[in-house]
Amino acid sequence: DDGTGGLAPDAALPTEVPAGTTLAIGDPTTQKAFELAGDAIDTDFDFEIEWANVSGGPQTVEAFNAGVLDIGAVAEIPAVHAAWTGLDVQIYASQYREDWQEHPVYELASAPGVELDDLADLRGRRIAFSPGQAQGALVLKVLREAGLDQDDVELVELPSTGDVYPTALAAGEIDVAPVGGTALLRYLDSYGPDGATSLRHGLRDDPGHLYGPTAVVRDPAKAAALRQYVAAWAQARVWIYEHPEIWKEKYYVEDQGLTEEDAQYLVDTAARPEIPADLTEGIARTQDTVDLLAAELDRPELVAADLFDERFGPVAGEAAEQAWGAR
Amino acid sequence: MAAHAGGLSTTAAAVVVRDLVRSYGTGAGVLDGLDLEIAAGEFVAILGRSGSGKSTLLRALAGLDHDVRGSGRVEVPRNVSVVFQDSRLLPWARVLDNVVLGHEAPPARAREAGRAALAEVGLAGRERAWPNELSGGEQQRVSLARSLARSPELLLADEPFGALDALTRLRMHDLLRDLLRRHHPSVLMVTHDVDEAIVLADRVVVLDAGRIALERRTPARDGSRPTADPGPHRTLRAELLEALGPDTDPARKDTL
Amino acid sequence: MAAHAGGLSTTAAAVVVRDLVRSYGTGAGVLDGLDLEIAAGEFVAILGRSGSGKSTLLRALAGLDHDVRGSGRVEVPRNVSVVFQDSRLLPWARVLDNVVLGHEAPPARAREAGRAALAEVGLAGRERAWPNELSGGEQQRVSLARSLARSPELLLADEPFGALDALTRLRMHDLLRDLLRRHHPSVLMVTHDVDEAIVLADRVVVLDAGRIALERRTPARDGSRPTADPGPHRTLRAELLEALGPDTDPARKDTL
Amino acid sequence: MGCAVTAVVQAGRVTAPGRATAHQAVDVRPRVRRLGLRKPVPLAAGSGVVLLLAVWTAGSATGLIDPRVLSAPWTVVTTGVDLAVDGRLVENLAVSLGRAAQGLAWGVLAGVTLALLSGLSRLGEALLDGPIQVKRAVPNLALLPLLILWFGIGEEMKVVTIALGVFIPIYIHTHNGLRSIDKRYVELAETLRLDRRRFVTRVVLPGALPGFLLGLRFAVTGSLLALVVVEQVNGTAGIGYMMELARTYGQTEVIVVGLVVYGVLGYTADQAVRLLQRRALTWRRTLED
Amino acid sequence: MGCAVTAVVQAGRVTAPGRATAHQAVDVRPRVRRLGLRKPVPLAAGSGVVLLLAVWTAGSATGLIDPRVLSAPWTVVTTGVDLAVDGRLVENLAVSLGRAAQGLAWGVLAGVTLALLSGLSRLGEALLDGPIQVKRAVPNLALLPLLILWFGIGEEMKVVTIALGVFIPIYIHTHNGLRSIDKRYVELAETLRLDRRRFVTRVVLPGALPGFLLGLRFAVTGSLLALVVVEQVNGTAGIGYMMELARTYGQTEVIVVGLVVYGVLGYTADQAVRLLQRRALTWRRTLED
Ligand SMILES: Nc1ncnc2c1ncn2[C@@H]1O[C@H](COP(=O)(O)OP(=O)(O)OP(=O)(O)O)[C@@H](O)[C@H]1O
Ligand SMILES: Nc1ncnc2c1ncn2[C@@H]1O[C@H](COP(=O)(O)OP(=O)(O)OP(=O)(O)O)[C@@H](O)[C@H]1O
Ligand SMILES: [Mg+2]
Ligand SMILES: [Mg+2]
Repeated sequence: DDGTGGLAPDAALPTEVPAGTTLAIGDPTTQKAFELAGDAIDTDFDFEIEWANVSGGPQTVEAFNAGVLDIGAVAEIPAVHAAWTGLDVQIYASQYREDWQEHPVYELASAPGVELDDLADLRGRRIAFSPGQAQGALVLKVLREAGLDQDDVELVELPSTGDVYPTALAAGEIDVAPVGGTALLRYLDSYGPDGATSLRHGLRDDPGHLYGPTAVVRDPAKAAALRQYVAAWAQARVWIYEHPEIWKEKYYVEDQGLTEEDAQYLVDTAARPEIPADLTEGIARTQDTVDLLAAELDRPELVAADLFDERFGPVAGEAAEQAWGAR
Repeated sequence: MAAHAGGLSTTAAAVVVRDLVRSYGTGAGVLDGLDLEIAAGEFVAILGRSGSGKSTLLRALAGLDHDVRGSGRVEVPRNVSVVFQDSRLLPWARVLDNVVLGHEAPPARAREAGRAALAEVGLAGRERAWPNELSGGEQQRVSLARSLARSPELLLADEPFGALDALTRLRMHDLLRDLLRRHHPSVLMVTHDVDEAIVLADRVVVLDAGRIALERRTPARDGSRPTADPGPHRTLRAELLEALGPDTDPARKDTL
Repeated sequence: MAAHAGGLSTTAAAVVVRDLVRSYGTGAGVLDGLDLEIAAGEFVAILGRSGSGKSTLLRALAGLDHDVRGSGRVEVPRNVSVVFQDSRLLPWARVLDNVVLGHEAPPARAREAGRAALAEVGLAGRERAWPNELSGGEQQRVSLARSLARSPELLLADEPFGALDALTRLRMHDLLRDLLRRHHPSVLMVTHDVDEAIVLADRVVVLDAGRIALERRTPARDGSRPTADPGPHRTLRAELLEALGPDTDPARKDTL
Repeated sequence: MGCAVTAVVQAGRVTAPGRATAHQAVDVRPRVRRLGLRKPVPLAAGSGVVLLLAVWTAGSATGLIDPRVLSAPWTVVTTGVDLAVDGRLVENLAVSLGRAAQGLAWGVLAGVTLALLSGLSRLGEALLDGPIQVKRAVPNLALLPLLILWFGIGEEMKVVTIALGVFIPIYIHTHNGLRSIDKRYVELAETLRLDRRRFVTRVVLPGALPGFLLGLRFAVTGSLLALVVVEQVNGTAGIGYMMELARTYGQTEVIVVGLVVYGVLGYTADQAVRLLQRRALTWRRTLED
Repeated sequence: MGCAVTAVVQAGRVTAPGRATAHQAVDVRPRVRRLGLRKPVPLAAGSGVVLLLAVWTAGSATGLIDPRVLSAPWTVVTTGVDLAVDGRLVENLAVSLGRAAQGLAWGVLAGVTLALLSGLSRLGEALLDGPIQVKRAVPNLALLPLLILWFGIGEEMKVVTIALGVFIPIYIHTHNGLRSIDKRYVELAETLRLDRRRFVTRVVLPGALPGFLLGLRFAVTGSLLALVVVEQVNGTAGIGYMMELARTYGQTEVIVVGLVVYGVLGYTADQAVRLLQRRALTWRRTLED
């Protein structure tokens, strides 16, 4: 379907980057890692990067549509939603968490006084639900895992922006909500004494993708540049994991303005990244998510494999391998 | 204060003004030690050049100059009614509503009185007009009707007939006399018409340089004031005009 | 239209009004077939009862009644200046800015002329005052100064001296005569003062029932109008007052 | 009737073309430069909106407007019809309008009351005006957690949030309107010895009415716009919820249907308030008349 | 000097207590019921805000206000000081204020220009007013994608978005203000044969100034509030970005610092415009004077 007359989807990735090629990239953490790592990451690119501080589903999609962004870094759901929107996108590289069971992104936080020992306790509960976001998909997965139906619980539609979930929990307006990161830390700190707890759901919520409009990878020049970037991106993942102190100080504290404790928590709970060269497993899991969402949210079926450009898998995988080895 | 206080409390005057000083901004005083007394039921007319401070005096009596610098002692009855120099109708209220605004009587009675007052000033049938659908003179008559419909102890009128033609003016004089007969208010009226002042008032004062420059009783008269002997009238008229503008050509005064 | 059109084009009149009809809302016509001509340089005074339609006529001549129903033919010179019944100063512009507003001369010259006009009306030194810091008569004088500072072909003045005392009024008469001498405009002036009309105008008309009810030349006179023989003046005065209000007591007219 | 008369403009004399209806009905008026406005041409008021629709249609038809960014009008119409037919649009609209109306009513009440309290006494001003200005300056989004805490996530919170948004323009405009009432009328009221109640009902409220009505224009659209925010929280129906849902699923055409509904609603409401404005302010003679 | 005179109120006679400064300076005025406002007490204006702060402090100190919901003032102060010391607050503020000022400038320019075009001609009104009302009725959030499409995600888009929010109140208020100008002044301008330019500069603009200034009060706070939205998109600095970041990390106290900054900024800006209002409108005599 490449009416652009550009690079075929199955052609080998070009390695020559013509002069004057640029990539507009919305991937703030990688940007920061490049900056901090110095020579430790090979950032001697043959193209120019225009950084944008854009991340997350809706924002990247809007930027893609506007033609001002080539690549964005997001979680599992946005690429799927983009496809449903009619925007042709490709996932170039994925990262997972090697120790995902110990390091989930979200946990199921409960309101003070709500007993939550296992997933079965969810029955009859009011659960925060944000349909278009990763948290929403997670809730659906959790329900399936618990053998529950949407009718067995009360899904309360709430945007997960800011501290709305912790607030709604604290106010007793909902019983359970997926909360992660420092928000979880603070919530448990604050309301733990009142009986607030959290439950690990034991499901995978760890995917992170680099994705962009299909038109980008059809352009041979950009495809070649992308190839270089994906490699560096993989190295950056490893570098961040291996330099928690620098990352904590320079990124979390200095750049993001976190307190020492919050930053320490994030570093402590950071998972060891897994950057597969072979995306087959990831594709299968994505298909599973797509099927679930399509059924629960009444969306059309989608072939997950169509969303992935598997040619980049080895590039990322090898780069990560080298980075681990360089230790 | 001791100088005046004793005298004040014993006088029967309805209005007592002592040593009144008023000035706007940094300029010289507009009123500069003005003294005036008005007996209960007395009708005083003020003459004075444009800008001499007539409205300023009326505003002081009406208690409307809270924020104007000055000193002096002002005592007035509780129940004061003001006819402003501009007719000052609420633009958003219809004519009748303007007339009955703040009327003490119960609504129905007040409207009855208002309707009657409007008819008296020749505006029957215009009750539901908006003020800015009226001619200048009609607006002034509405404002007059508003005052006529009440029974003040003191009426302060600032050129109440300025925008009226000679004959409508005569009719308004009659209405005013009627009010006087019924309620015996004290009246302080600003006018630019020397004849009007002489015909209507018991006493005419001329305001100049911030004080009362001249003060004259008008010729004694019975109920039918206009038929007064023209002799003393003429003399008084000349005297008042003289006080108003010492520098003007006397030949012209006659033609006025 | 054929009936009048021929005559109109040949007359030397500066102002031609034919068959003028104006009415507000659904009421009877305020003006009802009014005819009036004013020659170039002629001074016409209008008398008329309050609400008789004097301002309505002036507004028609000034072209300000686009939206008022009516018919008739109105021809006026291009260059018309209006003194409104209210003094109509822009409240947000200082006195001098109000006077020079729309003045044709270059700014500096216009301000010079404005300053001079203000001095003439006795308001030198008040150039930077806000309009609502002025007394009623002072506002009217500013509005007068605004007209005096220009050289219109037709001056429409709606009770331009209504808020002035007798003597300031005389001074304003002089200024007006001065303007007439210098620029020879045609003038149509509304006044309520019969004597003023006789003294100033070449011709006095009385407006009644929507038409010109009476029209009289004033006694022939030289430059010093006021020294006219009082004989014809008296007769004319009586006649005009009669036309104004046939129902009023003649005894009273004398005292006015 | 209908025999047109051409203009007679002689040197130094101004007349204007008139229309002779009969012998008597000549109407020749001086031609003056009009600075005020002419009478409005009926229906012309809509021409800008019609033009906007035309541009949208033309852009979509020629492909200049990417349908992924802005759906074509016909897509919106068909989607709108679909939504209307399956009842969702009407149902959502009814729920939303009910909410907006409730919020509007409370907001107007609160705004006018506070404006009177703060506008007519220095004490009221000192105590109320500052906090209200602070509230106005603070982003609504940031208030959401507090509102959830105090009013839950149910209907109450939604109405309160709308009312909180509505009361600001009502307060400010009424306050400003009454503070701008000409001193002369206050003096009149003082000399007429009006009591406070009459002063408020006869002078202050009618005098502040033009300001209030302008505020109402903002309040009405404000109450509708607030739906987008409040209906994200625990929404199950409503136009804001419908749009939010469409956004998460990337249903551009539904979003655009929502936008069109918003445009129509807002425009209609605004025109209604302006009609009210004209009716209530007939006493004014302004540049517009 | 200072020898107070007690009130002399006799039956049927009204006087008021005065202060005798010397023999000459007795000041006894009729005591009338004042309906207008007294002179403002200096500094009293802030008492409501001070009270608000006091309640917050007291509530936090006594534990009535849960610090998990609303951080205590001292927490906010220390956090604020920390942020100020490490320079982030000042830096973010500078970036944001620059953006807001730019958006404000463009928005005011556009608003006034469009208000004049649409306010002074029926054609302008027909073409412009409808679309502007529609724009006003449409949720900003829904416009963001279009704005990103047209203006990218950089600085330009941010300034345009702010300007688009600002121009609405300026337009509406200026339009309403000039349409409310007393017809009598328009007639005056016509008889003085003012040309359009002078009519606009001498009559329309000063006459619409009170309305414009009220609009400016909304515009100024609007420009600040818009930061919260625009700085979420590709922001790297700015107060809105700072708050958004704090929200994602759940740093309640930083959010509250942001809110306080907003409150202070908005309140100050509003007071500044009101000062301007008083200065520019000295010619008015209103209930306030
Ligand atoms: N608010 C004000 N600020 C400054 N000066 C003022 C103010 N009001 C009046 N004045 C000045 O005070 C003087 C007296 O004004 P006042 O209105 O009392 O005159 P007046 O005798 O009523 O005149 P007129 O017959 O023209 O109405 C005038 O010179 C006027 O300019
Ligand atoms: N805008 C209007 N709407 C309705 N009626 C009006 C309007 N303007 C004037 N009138 C009426 O038309 C009549 C004539 O008014 P006009 O102002 O011409 O009178 P006038 O002769 O100037 O009176 P005055 O001497 O009192 O100023 C009056 O009865 C008045 O009520
Ligand atoms: Mg006066
Ligand atoms: Mg008139």
